[in-house]
Amino acid sequence: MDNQFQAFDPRCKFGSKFFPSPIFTASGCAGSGKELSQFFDLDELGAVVTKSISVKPRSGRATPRMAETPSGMLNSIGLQGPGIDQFLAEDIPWLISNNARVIVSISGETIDEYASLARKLRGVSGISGIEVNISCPNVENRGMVFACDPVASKSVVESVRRNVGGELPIIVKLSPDVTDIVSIAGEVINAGADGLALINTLLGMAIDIDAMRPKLAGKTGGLSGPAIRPVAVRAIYQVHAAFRNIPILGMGGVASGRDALELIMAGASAISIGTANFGDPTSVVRIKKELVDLLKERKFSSVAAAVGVAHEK
Amino acid sequence: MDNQFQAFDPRCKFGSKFFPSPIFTASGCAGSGKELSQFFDLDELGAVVTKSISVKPRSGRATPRMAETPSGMLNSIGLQGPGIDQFLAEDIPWLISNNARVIVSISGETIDEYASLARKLRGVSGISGIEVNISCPNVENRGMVFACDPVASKSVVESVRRNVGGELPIIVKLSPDVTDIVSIAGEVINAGADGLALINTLLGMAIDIDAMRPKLAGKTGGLSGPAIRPVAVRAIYQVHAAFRNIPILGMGGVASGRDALELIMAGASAISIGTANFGDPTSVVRIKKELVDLLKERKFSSVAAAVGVAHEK
Amino acid sequence: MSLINKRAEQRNAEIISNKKVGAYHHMVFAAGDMAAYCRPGNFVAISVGGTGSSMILRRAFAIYRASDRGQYGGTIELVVAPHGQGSRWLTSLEIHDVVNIVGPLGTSFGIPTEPAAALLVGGGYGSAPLFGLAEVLKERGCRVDMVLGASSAGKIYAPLEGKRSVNSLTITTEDGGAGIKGRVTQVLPGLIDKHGSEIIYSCGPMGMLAAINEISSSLGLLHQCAVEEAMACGIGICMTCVIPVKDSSGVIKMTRSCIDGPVMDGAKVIWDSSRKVPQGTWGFNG
Amino acid sequence: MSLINKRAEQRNAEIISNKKVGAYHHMVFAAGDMAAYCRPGNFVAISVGGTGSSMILRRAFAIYRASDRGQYGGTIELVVAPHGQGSRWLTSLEIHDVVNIVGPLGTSFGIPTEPAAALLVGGGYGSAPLFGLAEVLKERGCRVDMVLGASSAGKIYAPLEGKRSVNSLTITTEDGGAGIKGRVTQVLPGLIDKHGSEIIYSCGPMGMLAAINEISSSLGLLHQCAVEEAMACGIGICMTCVIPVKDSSGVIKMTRSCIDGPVMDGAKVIWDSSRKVPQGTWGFNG
Ligand SMILES: Cc1cc2nc3c(=O)[nH]c(=O)nc-3n(C[C@H](O)[C@H](O)[C@H](O)COP(=O)(O)OP(=O)(O)OC[C@H]3O[C@@H](n4cnc5c(N)ncnc54)[C@H](O)[C@@H]3O)c2cc1C
Ligand SMILES: Cc1cc2nc3c(=O)[nH]c(=O)nc-3n(C[C@H](O)[C@H](O)[C@H](O)COP(=O)(O)OP(=O)(O)OC[C@H]3O[C@@H](n4cnc5c(N)ncnc54)[C@H](O)[C@@H]3O)c2cc1C
Ligand SMILES: Cc1cc2nc3c(=O)[nH]c(=O)nc-3n(C[C@H](O)[C@H](O)[C@H](O)COP(=O)(O)O)c2cc1C
Ligand SMILES: Cc1cc2nc3c(=O)[nH]c(=O)nc-3n(C[C@H](O)[C@H](O)[C@H](O)COP(=O)(O)O)c2cc1C
Ligand code: FES
Ligand code: FES
Repeated sequence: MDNQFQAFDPRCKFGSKFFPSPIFTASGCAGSGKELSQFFDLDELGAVVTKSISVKPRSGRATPRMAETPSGMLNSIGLQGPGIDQFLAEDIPWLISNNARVIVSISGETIDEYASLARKLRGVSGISGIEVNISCPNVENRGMVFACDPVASKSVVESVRRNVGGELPIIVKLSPDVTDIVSIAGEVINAGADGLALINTLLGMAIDIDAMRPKLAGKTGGLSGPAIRPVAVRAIYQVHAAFRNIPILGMGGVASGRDALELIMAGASAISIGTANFGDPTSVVRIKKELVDLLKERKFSSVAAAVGVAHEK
Repeated sequence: MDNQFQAFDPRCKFGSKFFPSPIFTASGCAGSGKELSQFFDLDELGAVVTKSISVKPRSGRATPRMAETPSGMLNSIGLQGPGIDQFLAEDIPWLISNNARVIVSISGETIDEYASLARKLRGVSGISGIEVNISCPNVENRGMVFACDPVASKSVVESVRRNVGGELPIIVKLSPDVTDIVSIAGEVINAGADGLALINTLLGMAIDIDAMRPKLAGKTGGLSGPAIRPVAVRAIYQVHAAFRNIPILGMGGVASGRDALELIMAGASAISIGTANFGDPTSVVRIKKELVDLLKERKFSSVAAAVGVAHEK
Repeated sequence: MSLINKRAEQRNAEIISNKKVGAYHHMVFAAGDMAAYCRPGNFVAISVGGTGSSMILRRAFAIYRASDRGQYGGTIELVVAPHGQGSRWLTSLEIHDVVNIVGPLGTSFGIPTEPAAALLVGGGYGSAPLFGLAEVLKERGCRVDMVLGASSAGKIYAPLEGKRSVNSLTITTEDGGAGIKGRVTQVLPGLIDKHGSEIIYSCGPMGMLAAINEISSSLGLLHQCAVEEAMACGIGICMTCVIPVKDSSGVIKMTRSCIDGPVMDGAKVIWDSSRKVPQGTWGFNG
Repeated sequence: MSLINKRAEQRNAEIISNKKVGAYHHMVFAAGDMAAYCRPGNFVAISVGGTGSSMILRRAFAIYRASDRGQYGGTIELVVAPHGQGSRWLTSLEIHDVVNIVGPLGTSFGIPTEPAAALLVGGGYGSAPLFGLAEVLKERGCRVDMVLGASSAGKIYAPLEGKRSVNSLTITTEDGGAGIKGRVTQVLPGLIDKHGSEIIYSCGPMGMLAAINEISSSLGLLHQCAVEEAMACGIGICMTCVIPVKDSSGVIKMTRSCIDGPVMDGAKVIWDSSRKVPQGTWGFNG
């Protein structure tokens, strides 16, 4: 290639932190990190975004928890996890000692829970950022999902910002299941978000026509995979058009370097890989390589140079 | 089959009107009816739902107008059509003389346009209903799509109801791109809708990574096809749970009898076939047969008996 | 209201032959009666990817040749470029594999009622429908000259048996790998002059057709072109494949290229209209 | 934190044989080194549908047999029921076709340290991993009795060579088409009694495993069962495949059946937990 003697800069930046690769794992799609580390070195990743962790242990939902759909899948895990204390005691040290950069995804049922998760993370050394998953039901407001309510979204982010201190980058993960994602993005940016993660799953459902009931025990589930990529591209494009300076961690159906580049050209600065890990445990390594090759073929000297280029024409 | 000597009732009902088959074509996905009539008899259908017709002729958007996506497609037609007068003069008489039952889909840019479309349809004999497409930008409110605004949605339906008179069933077609589809459904039901059509396309986008710009000339487009079926099932399930007595014309990625039955068990009384017509011009005939066979295998004596059964367990 | 090709039908067709020729695959399908109704310029729409595929739309292919009787009954021949996922799937099929096919679709090239000197211009796989056209023209006593252009030699599709029905064949390649270095439009004026061409038939990328149309219209020649716009259905029901075309009363309308095309009168097409609707188009208010 | 099977790797594997046997397909794959590390109870996860498929998740299959050297190097054998779209695609493949495979995955059956009388119970294709297990047990000097049940005779998978390593084989079918009419659980108490079985190994539908567990626990027998819960990843990263299991301190936890299973201690599993989380499960508040 023409670029063979020219250094290619694959980095991305959220808040004050640089990440050496633009390919991350998506929250809830990489286990504890340990499982994937048997297939490749976690250092390959820009960062591991952990499964969303709660204050207390959670059993998650009953099974069946998944259903395959055309070019996608539904999941209803229900945020199963050990709670923040055990997580900080076990998962985080393991990840750090294995050279993974770590972005901790947090989820709460009240503003206070987000605040207390942020406080717990404040002192933790070695982590590179927080992803705030606000696609959770707000028990204080009739179970309405935070991410669907601009006021609640803003309050969560303000409270995380206040409690985590000024250093750790805060990336807020939005739901596409809203009438106006740009206005929600605006609220959380005003509240102090350093970046946005787009998109979480779409609410969906599948019915077993033999058992004549929803396939998932939890009835509805989150739709992910290539099926939703056009929605992700649209959301990223709209939000990037409105807020050019806020870095976006793009995700939703990315399964190849071409897909990743599509989201980057729409406005994402880095990409999280979710569902693709399930079908191909080494997909992140492949996608990273494919992406860098595509960027070089197109004479980009960095990932950053390609961010949002689809807006220019 | 056990049912071989028992009559199977395939009918469905919207408002006061019965339709002899539960399989309709979806708006904008059957041309003028004439093109499909070369592959099968339009009388096979419950009804032809016409492309959404406007007051004035519309050129529609520039090309490219479509992009294939995983298990789906994006379209940005922009409601190309001849305007209501030519439509009533040419398309409708042809459909009626060919024994098609006709549901006219209407779209406007202002409440007044919907009202005037309804007035034009009032006296037209031979049509069986109106589908009100409210996924159109409201030019009087910063281009905000009617279907995303409960107040505007309600006003459109009230005005159509007032102007069309009491006879013709009004089916209101909702967009899934909203935070709370159940509340929008509630508004339009209060305003006088006899039925709901669920769902219209999801807003999506695809980017050409070689040309480095959106694939569609109109940038964003509507996502349809099997990819969106889980969203359709979820929307239908939620709305049917809230309003058991309002018939739903279900659509979104139905390509087989199994898919149709999934939507029916979620709560749809009849099914519109959209994108599947493009891949298979005789799909409606096949889907109808498959659906009836599946229902009979499951010992249902009518389509109506299966509507919403997934809610019972 | 336009009608789809009256003879269109949907059927399964077995692959009888699949041979790589340069950059393309020449593929033969046992298509039964469908073959009898194919006219030069018509196309077929084929399902790709097999059961469970994520590709839900058919792909359109111009008919290269059709013959209504032979060892396998009626056959249809296509020239397919392995381009993206759909065409690569198709070209990877083997003999005896079966595809679902809808056709023949669209308009065909108009044939002059009196013998005339015709110049046929093809770009890349756009040469495919021109050989069948050449045969028909030849039978009608026309002089037939042909120009084929492509980026490189491998992308010129010009089989021996096809060449038989043309009086002359000129080849251009952008890299000079075969024939004259350059584009078809560079050699066109000279050829028209030399052969006294009265009508131009063309098939190829839209940019090439537009450039040809400039030449034909400046010289006042007839120009029948087979356009190619992205098609979701191929049968006139989706409205994705439109291009702006003047109707008989001069009004520009967004016109379906699958039903009122692919063969159109070049003089009626509003060229260079990709990504914008021309001012003055019926119903345009932007 | 659990680890996936230490030997798991991802590779392409060529199909060497694909034969219909009753309701199933017996399929052999050239799997190289992977074969050497397979233990009875382990499974593999295979991509289905090919490029461009709408099926994005792997399908899990219990390993029927693995042998680490032979004409084709290491081979892995599976017994596949053509059920839905994915398994039908797989069983329709031909010799020389290549699939992508991850394995060996999951836990394997625990082998008694001292010779013991073992009763192996399989339902449908659940018999697959039991033959390899029988061989190992036999080598260790165990008495091995086997019961296989299915709805009908065609769904009993019991090849000749497999039967060699069992002391007795009992078959039950619900329609009485082969062996004893009824379900495996009806004959189980009698067989346990007759053969003096000390440990039960089982593989089959969850309902069957639950019913077997009732018998084993009422008799105080060990019960090692291979469970089957819908799996999206097979490698421990998605949390879809969980079932409630008591850990060493008696706490019920939603436990991944792909990593801490599929083989589990039947006594530790909370049965009949489909569609509900058992009261008292760690972190459950519903
Ligand atoms: C009337 C007509 C005749 C054609 N004749 C031939 C032929 O003889 N030989 C041949 O090799 N190809 C021909 N094509 C192109 C062919 O239909 C496919 O577009 C091409 O093979 C690429 O499809 P793909 O799945 O490989 O690529 P992809 O890029 O994966 O295609 C994705 C989708 O985009 C559509 N698409 C995007 N751009 C275009 C475009 N400019 N034109 C048409 N479709 C587009 C495709 O149809 C498909 O739905 C013709 C197209 C048309 C409309
Ligand atoms: C540990 C394990 C071992 C297995 N061993 C075998 C075997 O030896 N032979 C065999 O024929 N099959 C086996 N299966 C089942 C197999 O993985 C597939 O589920 C089955 O082939 C159906 O897939 P499909 O694509 O044909 O059907 P579909 O119904 O189209 O499958 C759709 C999706 O649902 C999943 N799914 C739904 N219900 C279940 C369930 N109860 N169990 C597992 N997955 C489910 C499928 O994996 C797939 O992702 C095993 C499953 C597991 C988990
Ligand atoms: C099984 C599964 C579990 C998930 N768990 C979480 C989670 O805990 N927190 C979160 O923010 N997102 C979660 N997600 C959403 C993903 O992080 C991602 O936003 C979404 O799946 C879209 O990306 P994809 O199409 O690449 O999977 C989960 C998705 C899946 C499929
Ligand atoms: C090409 C195309 C044109 C459409 N035009 C209209 C339209 O004019 N009015 C409307 O209400 N919906 C329109 N729709 C939406 C469909 O009627 C349907 O709601 C949607 O496509 C989901 O169904 P499907 O997945 O079966 O296509 C259109 C969809 C497509 C793909
Ligand atoms: S391709 Fe659908 S109308 Fe022409
Ligand atoms: S299948 Fe993914 S964790 Fe077990």
